[in-house]
Amino acid sequence: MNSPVESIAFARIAGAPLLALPQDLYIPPDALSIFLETFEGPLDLLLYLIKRQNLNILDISITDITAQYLAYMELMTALRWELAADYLVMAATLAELKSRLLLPRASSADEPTADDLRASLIARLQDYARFKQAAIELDARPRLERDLFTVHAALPLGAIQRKQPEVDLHDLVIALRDVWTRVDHLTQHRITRESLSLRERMAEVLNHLSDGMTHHFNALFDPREGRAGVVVTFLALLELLKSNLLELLQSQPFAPIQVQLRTASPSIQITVDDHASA
Amino acid sequence: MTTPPLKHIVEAALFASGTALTLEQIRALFADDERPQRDEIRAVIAELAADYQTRSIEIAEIAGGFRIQVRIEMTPWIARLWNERAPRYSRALLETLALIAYRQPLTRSEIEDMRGVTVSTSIMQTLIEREWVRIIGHRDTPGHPALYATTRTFLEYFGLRSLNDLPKLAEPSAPLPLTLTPPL
Amino acid sequence: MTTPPLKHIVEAALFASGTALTLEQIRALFADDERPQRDEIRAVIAELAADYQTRSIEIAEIAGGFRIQVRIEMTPWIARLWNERAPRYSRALLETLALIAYRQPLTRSEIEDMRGVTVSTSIMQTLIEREWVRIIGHRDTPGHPALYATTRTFLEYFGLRSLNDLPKLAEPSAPLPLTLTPPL
Repeated sequence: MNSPVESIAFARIAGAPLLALPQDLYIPPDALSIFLETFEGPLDLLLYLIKRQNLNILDISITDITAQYLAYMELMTALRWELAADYLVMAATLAELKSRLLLPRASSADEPTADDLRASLIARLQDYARFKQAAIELDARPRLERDLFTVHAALPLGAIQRKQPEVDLHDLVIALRDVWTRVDHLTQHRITRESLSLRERMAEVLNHLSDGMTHHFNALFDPREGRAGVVVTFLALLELLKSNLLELLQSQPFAPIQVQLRTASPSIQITVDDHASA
Repeated sequence: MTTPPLKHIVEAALFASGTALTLEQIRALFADDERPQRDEIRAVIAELAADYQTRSIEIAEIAGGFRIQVRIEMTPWIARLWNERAPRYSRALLETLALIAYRQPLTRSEIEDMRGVTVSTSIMQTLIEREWVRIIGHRDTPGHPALYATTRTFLEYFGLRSLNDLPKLAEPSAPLPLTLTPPL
Repeated sequence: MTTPPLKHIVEAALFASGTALTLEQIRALFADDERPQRDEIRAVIAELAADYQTRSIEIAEIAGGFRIQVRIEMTPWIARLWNERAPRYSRALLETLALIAYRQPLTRSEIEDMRGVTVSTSIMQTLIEREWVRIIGHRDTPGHPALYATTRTFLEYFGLRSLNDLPKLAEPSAPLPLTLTPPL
């Protein structure tokens, strides 16, 4: 099997080459969000892989699709860990299926055969594809607020006293407390501007590299900051690469990646704020 | 004061209500001794629909009832009344909603099985808050998970006469729809 | 698609809005190069008023604007539409109102960011019709979104002398995610 990393190099999204790791770490700025948001889950990713090869679901090669799936997963895992659980289950299913296909076992009546497993995966994919399409059609229907508006004639003044719901201040306070609780809950999973600013991080990275030496790629990340911190640092590196302030070095494939300032320009003076948000 | 014609009362009720009214809801507006038959109401609604042919509005049969709505050709101007974009909904939310609409009633974990991912709490919360989806009972299995189904508001919002009016699902054997992921 | 006649657009706007629209509000629905004169709008409103002579509705001039309202003869029947006990407000509406009260002025999308779910147009309409909330201006950002704030009627209803009288509440411990909320 190809190494996952090598397979990623050939990945394409919407027909455009997406990644060429590790020879060149450049990722188009919107690629990250495409990865984070394009796929609604493992079934969606599988459908995409199948579609990309113009294959009919019924003709898929489990071996190929498993290899590609694992390659994508590797990348997604690196970018957003919380996706991993759902995707891991599928990875396990695929690996199991593949091993059964490769190593026929003595048939046992109560164990599903590789063909059964393959058929059930295909059925799931077909089912998912139908509902994915149904969702697109539902979204396209003319709907209230966006495409259709109902009429509302007013009532003659004073003629009808419409009964209005009563609310007391206490209800309002409770409602607000609910929002605050939710905000608290949500923020734990979010990168907020205040705590982890991308621009601030770009400045820190530049500062870190300002000694002119090469640094280990990994050393730029601080695991204590958690996933959000890693992602922000990663984004900061991409932004800096895009604006030609950094360069990446790698002596040979799979060797540790080194980072240094682009030597020609002592451009640390560039104010990071001038950087247009991509 | 003379009683206005039935047609006027029905029209006024549809104008004032703003949502779809069923024949029974319209009948309930009348005192017992003057209550019209369903067929009479149907007849005046058909007359109104004909009257509106040359106007900016139309009568639509929605969610088992009737409502008056602005013709869709007017949308570009009318949408500016609110000076705000209409809410957009994510694919995850729409897929969840489609599953509930076609497969109801079903539990959250059944939705998750079909989609292959965890359904976020905020999606279920949005669906329930919009009153598109509600809990109609609990499955008689361990944990008694809630069963979700769509509501009349869902039909009204998406302009459906009934659940039978939902677009037919593609055949399982059909080739994969070529629609790629919608642009982000 | 051809542009519908001015009369249709004006009629549709009055029907969809439900509240009085001023001539300027109607003019704002049109692009700069197609914007009608005030007199032209007045003329089509007069035509509409004549059309409605034989219908269940009429055009009323109120507070410097125009609105379509049900004729008073219809009220005995229409009143029964709301015969039942007053409905209760949804949690979504109360949360929206609370956020506006405590965080005003703010835009609809800021409310959506904090609540984590979208806010329907009908909630904003209800709050405005109840005269608890009004638009006090527009934020100077792309799209010029409306800024909402509470009204004097709001203070009176809740028995508050001023907004400072609102019960104090602990703020969320983390900063509010004002920009990074993914669309639902």
